Amino acid sequence: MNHSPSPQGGDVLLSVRNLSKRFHTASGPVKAVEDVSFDVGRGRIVGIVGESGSGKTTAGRCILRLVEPSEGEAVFDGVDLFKLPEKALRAYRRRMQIIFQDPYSSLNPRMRVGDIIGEAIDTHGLAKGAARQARIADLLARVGLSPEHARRYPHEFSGGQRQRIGIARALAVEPELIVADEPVSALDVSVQAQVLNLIQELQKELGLTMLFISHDLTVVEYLCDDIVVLYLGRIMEQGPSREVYANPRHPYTKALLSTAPIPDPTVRRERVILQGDIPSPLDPPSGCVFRTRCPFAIEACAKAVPPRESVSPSHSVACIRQAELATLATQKVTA
Amino acid sequence: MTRYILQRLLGMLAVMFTVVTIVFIIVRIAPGDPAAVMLGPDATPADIAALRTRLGLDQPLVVQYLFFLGQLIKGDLGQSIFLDMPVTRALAERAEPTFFLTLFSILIASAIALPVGILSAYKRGTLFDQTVTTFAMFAASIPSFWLGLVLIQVFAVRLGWFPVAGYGGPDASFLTRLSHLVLPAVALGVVSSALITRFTRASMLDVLNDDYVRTARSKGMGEFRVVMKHAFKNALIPVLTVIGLTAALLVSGAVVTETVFSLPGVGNLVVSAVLRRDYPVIQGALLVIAAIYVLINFGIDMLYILIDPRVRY
Amino acid sequence: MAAVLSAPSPLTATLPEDVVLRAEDLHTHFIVGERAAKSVDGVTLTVRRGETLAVVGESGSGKSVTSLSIMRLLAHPGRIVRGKILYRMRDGTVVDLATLPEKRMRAIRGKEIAMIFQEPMTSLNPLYTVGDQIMEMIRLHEPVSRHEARQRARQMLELVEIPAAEKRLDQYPHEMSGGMRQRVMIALALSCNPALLIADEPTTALDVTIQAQILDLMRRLQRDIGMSILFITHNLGVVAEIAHEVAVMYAGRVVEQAPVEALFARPRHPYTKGLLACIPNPERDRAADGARLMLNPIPGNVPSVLNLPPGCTYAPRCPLVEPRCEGEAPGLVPAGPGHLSRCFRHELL
Amino acid sequence: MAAVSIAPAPRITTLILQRKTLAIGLAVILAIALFALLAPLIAPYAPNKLSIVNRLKPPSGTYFFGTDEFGRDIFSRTIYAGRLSLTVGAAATVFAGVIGITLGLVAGFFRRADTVIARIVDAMMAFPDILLAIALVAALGPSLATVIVALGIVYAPRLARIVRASTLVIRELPYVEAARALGVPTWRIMTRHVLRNLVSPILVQATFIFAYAMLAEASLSFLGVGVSPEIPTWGTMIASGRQYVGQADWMTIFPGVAIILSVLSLQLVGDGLRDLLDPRLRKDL
Amino acid sequence: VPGIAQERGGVVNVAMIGELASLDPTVATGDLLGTVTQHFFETLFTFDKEWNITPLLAEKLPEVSADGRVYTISLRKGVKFHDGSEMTAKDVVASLHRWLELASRGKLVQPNLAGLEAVDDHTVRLSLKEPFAPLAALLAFNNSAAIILPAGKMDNPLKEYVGTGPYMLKERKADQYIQLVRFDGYTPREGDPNGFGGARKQYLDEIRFVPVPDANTRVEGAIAGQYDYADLLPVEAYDRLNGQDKTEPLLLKSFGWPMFIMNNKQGMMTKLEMRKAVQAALNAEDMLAAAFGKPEFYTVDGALYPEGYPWRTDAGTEAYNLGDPEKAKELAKAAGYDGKQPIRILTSRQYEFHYKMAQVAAEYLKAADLAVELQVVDWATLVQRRADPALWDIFITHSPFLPDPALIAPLPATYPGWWDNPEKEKLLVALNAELDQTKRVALFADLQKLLYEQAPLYKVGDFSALSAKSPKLKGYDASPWPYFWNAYLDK
Ligand SMILES: Nc1ncnc2c1ncn2[C@@H]1O[C@H](COP(=O)(O)OP(=O)(O)OP(=O)(O)O)[C@@H](O)[C@H]1O
Ligand SMILES: Nc1ncnc2c1ncn2[C@@H]1O[C@H](COP(=O)(O)OP(=O)(O)OP(=O)(O)O)[C@@H](O)[C@H]1O
Ligand SMILES: [Mg+2]
Ligand SMILES: [Mg+2]
Ligand code: NI
Repeated sequence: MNHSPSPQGGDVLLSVRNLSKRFHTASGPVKAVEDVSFDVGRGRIVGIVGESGSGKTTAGRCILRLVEPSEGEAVFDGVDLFKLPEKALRAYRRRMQIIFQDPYSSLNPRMRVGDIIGEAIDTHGLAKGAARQARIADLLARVGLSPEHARRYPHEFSGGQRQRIGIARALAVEPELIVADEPVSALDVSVQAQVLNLIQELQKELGLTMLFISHDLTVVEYLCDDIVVLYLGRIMEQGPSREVYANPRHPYTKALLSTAPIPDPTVRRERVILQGDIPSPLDPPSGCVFRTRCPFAIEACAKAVPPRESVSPSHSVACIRQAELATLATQKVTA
Repeated sequence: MTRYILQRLLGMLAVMFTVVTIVFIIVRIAPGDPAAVMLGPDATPADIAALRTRLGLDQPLVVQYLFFLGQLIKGDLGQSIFLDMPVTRALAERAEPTFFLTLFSILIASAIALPVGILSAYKRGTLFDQTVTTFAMFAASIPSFWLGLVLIQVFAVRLGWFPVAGYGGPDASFLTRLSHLVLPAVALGVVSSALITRFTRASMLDVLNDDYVRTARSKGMGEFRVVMKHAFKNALIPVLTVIGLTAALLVSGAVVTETVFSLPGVGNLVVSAVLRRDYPVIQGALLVIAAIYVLINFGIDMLYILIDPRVRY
Repeated sequence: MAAVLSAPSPLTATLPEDVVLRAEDLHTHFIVGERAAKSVDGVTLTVRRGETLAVVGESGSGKSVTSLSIMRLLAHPGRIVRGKILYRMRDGTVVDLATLPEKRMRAIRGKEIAMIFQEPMTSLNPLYTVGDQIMEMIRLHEPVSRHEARQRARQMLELVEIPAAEKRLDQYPHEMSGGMRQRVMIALALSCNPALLIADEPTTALDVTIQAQILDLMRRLQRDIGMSILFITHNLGVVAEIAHEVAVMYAGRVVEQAPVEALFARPRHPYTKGLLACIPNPERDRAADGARLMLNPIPGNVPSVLNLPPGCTYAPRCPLVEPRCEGEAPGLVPAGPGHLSRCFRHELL
Repeated sequence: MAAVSIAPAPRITTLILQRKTLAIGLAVILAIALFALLAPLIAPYAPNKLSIVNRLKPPSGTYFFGTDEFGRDIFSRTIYAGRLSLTVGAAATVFAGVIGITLGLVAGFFRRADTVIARIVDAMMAFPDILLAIALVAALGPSLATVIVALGIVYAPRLARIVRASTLVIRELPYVEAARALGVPTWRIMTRHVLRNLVSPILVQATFIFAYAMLAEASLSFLGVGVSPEIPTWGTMIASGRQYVGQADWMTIFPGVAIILSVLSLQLVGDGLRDLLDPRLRKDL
Repeated sequence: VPGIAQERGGVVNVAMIGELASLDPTVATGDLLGTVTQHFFETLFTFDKEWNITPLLAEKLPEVSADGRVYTISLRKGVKFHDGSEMTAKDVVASLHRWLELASRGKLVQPNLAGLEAVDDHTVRLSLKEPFAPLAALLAFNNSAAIILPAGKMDNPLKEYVGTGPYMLKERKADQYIQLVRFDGYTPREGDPNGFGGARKQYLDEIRFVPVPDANTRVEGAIAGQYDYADLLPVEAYDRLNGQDKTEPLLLKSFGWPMFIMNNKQGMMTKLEMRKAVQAALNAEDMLAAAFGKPEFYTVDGALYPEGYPWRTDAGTEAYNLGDPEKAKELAKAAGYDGKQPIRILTSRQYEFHYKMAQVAAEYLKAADLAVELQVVDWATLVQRRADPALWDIFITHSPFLPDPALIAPLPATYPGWWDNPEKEKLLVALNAELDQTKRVALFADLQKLLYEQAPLYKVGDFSALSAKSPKLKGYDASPWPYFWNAYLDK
């Protein structure tokens, strides 16, 4: 049942299986992530999209063991990260890093840029003295800053530059996997493009593998090789991004894609405007969590959690009506 | 809402329980045998042994603690050594001046602080604001006993408007007794108005920048209504907390003020008890005052229900 | 329109019949000590009757300050230091909002010009029911009874497609989702039938699916009610969807205003062009073999409003820069039919 | 690519001088501290030197602040008293700081410790400060050291509360998460990332605690349950001058003014620091 | 001032120096206690203006047998207790027994007691083993007092306060007031008032004793007219009180003498050299000046009785008022003093002059390299603590000049300080047994000399007391133990 599409080409660096995370809050358990499985091929960028509260960040943090997952496994290079004791985990911390959305709170305002990057180096004892300085300078140069910037404090930088510093910190330990949690969402478009370019360059140069979390479908389409669509903590659809964008099979993915604004006034698309709001994760709907907003929901949707159905070797959908809807959609387009 | 009340109630009980424990510890860290201390130096060893047994002091600490709790649940705070009466009675006798003193000080403080704080926040940066801020800070810097001495000199001795000290004789009418409270209430009220003013100002400043205040203005509403209806009501939530806190703090201010004005209140009793080494009274007063604090806070939490629909939920 | 004929004022002359609002060379500065943050430094824009003018620009370009200047709701050190904000009232008279006495301004807020804000979570007062807040607005401007006001409030909620409107009236903001609150804000803004609605990034804080709902709603309401909208956003996609006309702001100035198709088809300012090029576009950014191509970012950063460069503020980042740009500030000049551009070299584009 | 053209950060001294009240407060409290420190050099008389013939002399060229009932020089005593009052305030603040910061950090970081610590802190806050101090002094026996300890214990919960609240916020911030992702050990996160960012609120709060501790010490001494009356503190001086109000007002006025000045200037400093260090308020400069 | 326009009625507020732990003047001593309780408890005898013993509840002075061993006391008839019952010999015998057992002064007599019985309803006979000259004075004294209680109402501690005095206790609110009201069943003695003796008139309706421990508040309260009488004010207030319209100063010359009692039982002061060191170190004049201000308020005098008293003698006083640190150092060294262990001086601020003297003393002791620790507590606590020899080395108290040396509190070895010296005991016994006044004076001189040699206590000097009273309060005679019968308010 837990078959997941193997990414095209290359080996799998990270394999997430049945990841669940429940937060216990005063008003009851929050199912932030439920039964999420996907693979990340070495050297690929996997995008995770979904609306606010869909569990993107939580999934990313679980994989890095920044919060303890409730269930599941995350096999990184053959080792299940979730089973590692804290000590052993430390060695793996070097191999996986995270970059954040908010360029303001992701850097300690009281530390110099050099120390922020240096802390990564020190923690893993990667270099000392002059070698350390050289390495910091090198990292700064790599993200497009100059070595003198090491002596400055974060508040002396613009948002885009801070994001670069955050990236330099992540790169300092030469990680294999980077979880990027909406790294460009807070940036203006002109700066966003700079950072996206940087990420691409680095990925190519260093052969990085990346989990790229975003709610901006345009960016994900542009940047990611594969895409995972989350809704209320569950995967709705996943597959190679070109395939999914070209041929979305889940009603939710369709709605998402159709409502994402396109900067071209001449394009007038057929929109699927979803009704109502996202239900509370405290009390998610039974069966298919999307059914309350799904224009195609039928009674059966409420009965059971829809199993994942493959539509192509690497493209799967969690919708019991995906097959009939596929024909429905084409009819509409032709009509 | 029930859940909120229950939560607060449980929280209150938990704090009270800890308070009791702390008081228990404080009295135990006093060097020497509490029984000997309680009975005073004239006590015979037999008396001391008897009291030890009565208080359970010969038992292990845990048992003593449970015994102490048991007594408390029965409402027994022990017997005052010096006054030769139950501590509960001693406290009850002193409750009136302290209660009214606190009440008046709070009223005086709020009457000064709320309007001034609101206006000062509204006119932030102006001369008025600076004057108010500086003055509030100045008022908060005056030791209340010093202010008390000055007030006595000016209004009681020189001008003779108010009595110098005490709380009236046996047949003093309620009004006469209250007249004894005017100066101390002013002394306390002025000092605590400083705190409330500053807090009101800060809280108003926060709120005045909030989006809904801008929304209210964008409706075309007059400034007065914007400030009072939309801003102040929101600002009031934290301010209430501070007023509650102040009410409790006033009890401690009362310790000093009551002494200066020779008011026979709980504060005065505590000071005399310390000087008289009357440990049961100290212990009882601590407990009762902490309980009042906790109750006031609980009351304020309950007030929130009236003001803030979010907690009603 | 009789009023216009009977009492022609010098102001009416400057405002064409189809224009509801026109800001002319508006300067709003925040003055702290000796330093002035020139947040709005020469904004000229025009909102036409029944149309939507979208104002786009990056963060800090002065969009919000412009809208707050129009509403005269600037926070403390902010001041309109120069310029006019001409507004045509529903009775046809034209007033300059920049100098209007506060009392008259109050009558305009809510009644003539209403506003909605970016943060639906905080824009409503948490202590009053949404019904109270809408009724308050209605009763401020119209002499109606509580009961009538409540009826009107309910109708407004129905208008913005809130289900179970009657029940919702008695709910508090915290009992509603973000999208729902933004609908309430819209209902509130529209409750006195304003001629102009200013919406400051009303969908930025919302999810795409909710954003789509709200945009759809606003489009429909404009069609049905016929009000004008000043729509502030930084999302060019949203602009393409909702606007009739677009004004692009950069560092406190409008650098280009044009009808939406014209602007996207052929931007006449290098900044606008740069912005459009920044946005990933799968067709453009993929090579034939599917490999990704690099994006085309605008180099550098937005200048600080405390320290604007002389001349054209975009000059330091502009690919078309020539010596003249650094010394002299270009004016907003026609660059096509209904197309204005603040660039000396707009012909080159 | 160059850093944004942000004007060079003004030096801290300039920032201080720009805030008039902060500068004044700092100047006054430093002057008082200096006077206290240099008491042996400045004071014209030994603080405890009796001179019965010169008792209750009004302020004059010989006795700037007059003399007390033992003919001791009020000016000299006020300066010397400053030493003790400031020491008590400072020592109580440090003591409160050590306990409060440790408790706050631990509570903020370890959930299990938090339930206990938060409870204790809440309960401690239920006692009015002076009252708790009185009770503690009564229990520990009155002396300079116990007054310091008592005041430290009284004010520690306030700091603990602030530190805990801020820790809870900071520990969730992305930069702390980044440190955890790097595998930085917890204690280093506590000191480097959390504590370092708490310096300003702690500093501000410490200034206020300093001020309140001085006031509280004065109250305790005035009530006669604090420092031994023969040790000159401003509180004990006012307490002994109390009998001579209306007759030798200088005995209460000068130490009273000294307290007010110190507490006021400390509060000015605290307030000034707060808006100097609070980035929210700093924006508008 | 009898006979002129006294009016009945009115209430006086008397500001007293503190609160009382108990209202039983038999069990405890203390001027404050005597002052308050003498209004409702009476003794068989009392003192007149000239400090002569005069009968109060007794009909007349006792008839003493020639050998001085048998005292026959006849009682007044028709004396009523506050509960309405009539005082009989039975009550008196029971009360005297209680006194002999519980009162510190009574305990002096107890061992000497041979018999005590009611002769008839109104006569009591007390017989001694040995003659005891001060007996009548002891019976007349108002604290550690031989008060007469109803036979059935003399629990220990007292449950009810039923006496025979002109006023009776109505209500007591700790730290607020002690309210006394006129006892209508009181029949005063015949004739005119004479000091504590003679007729006790009851003009006032009520007397309220208000505890005002803060001396300054007493002064301010007097000035503001809140108190009709304010007791024991700091002498510095004299000038302020003068010329006020609501109050006037009242100076009582040679009121009494402050003393430093040394702990002769436990601790470092048990060493004679150490006591002498303290004696040598202290400068009485400075202490008096600091405590009482102007010279008219004090006398630097080492004699136990001031000029004018028959007991006056200068014997031994060369050791007084030395203020000689060098000598003190030597003596301390001889005592083996280590220079570190502090001399614990127990004092109270209730009597501000005690505290001031303590401060001056501390400076002088420090000048002699003696470490000092001041323990400042309230008076009630001091009274409690001084009973425990482990707690202190010196405590400060004072005493009025008493009519008979036998009444001097610190002389008996039972008094805290515990001066237990065989020679002193011998002198005391002789003094008490001797009936001839000249011989008694000579014996007392020896006693005073011994006191200076042994230094069990240090007499600081003589002082005058300042009180304040409302000008409206008339018929009041200044006294170390202020009393308000006979007083009335001028309306
Ligand atoms: N520490 C936490 N405690 C309780 N609930 C949490 C916690 N963190 C996240 N959640 C809840 O888990 C759900 C998923 O949150 P998550 O932050 O992963 O969403 P997201 O997809 O990253 O959303 P966004 O786009 O807003 O960042 C949300 O409902 C959120 O409220
Ligand atoms: N109260 C204020 N005091 C000082 N400067 C201000 C104030 N409000 C705004 N500014 C400055 O004015 C400039 C324009 O701000 P504005 O809020 O209009 O930008 P915006 O275009 O709305 O940006 P965003 O997209 O982030 O909302 C900014 O540089 C900002 O720092
Ligand atoms: Mg997230
Ligand atoms: Mg904005
Ligand atoms: Ni479905």
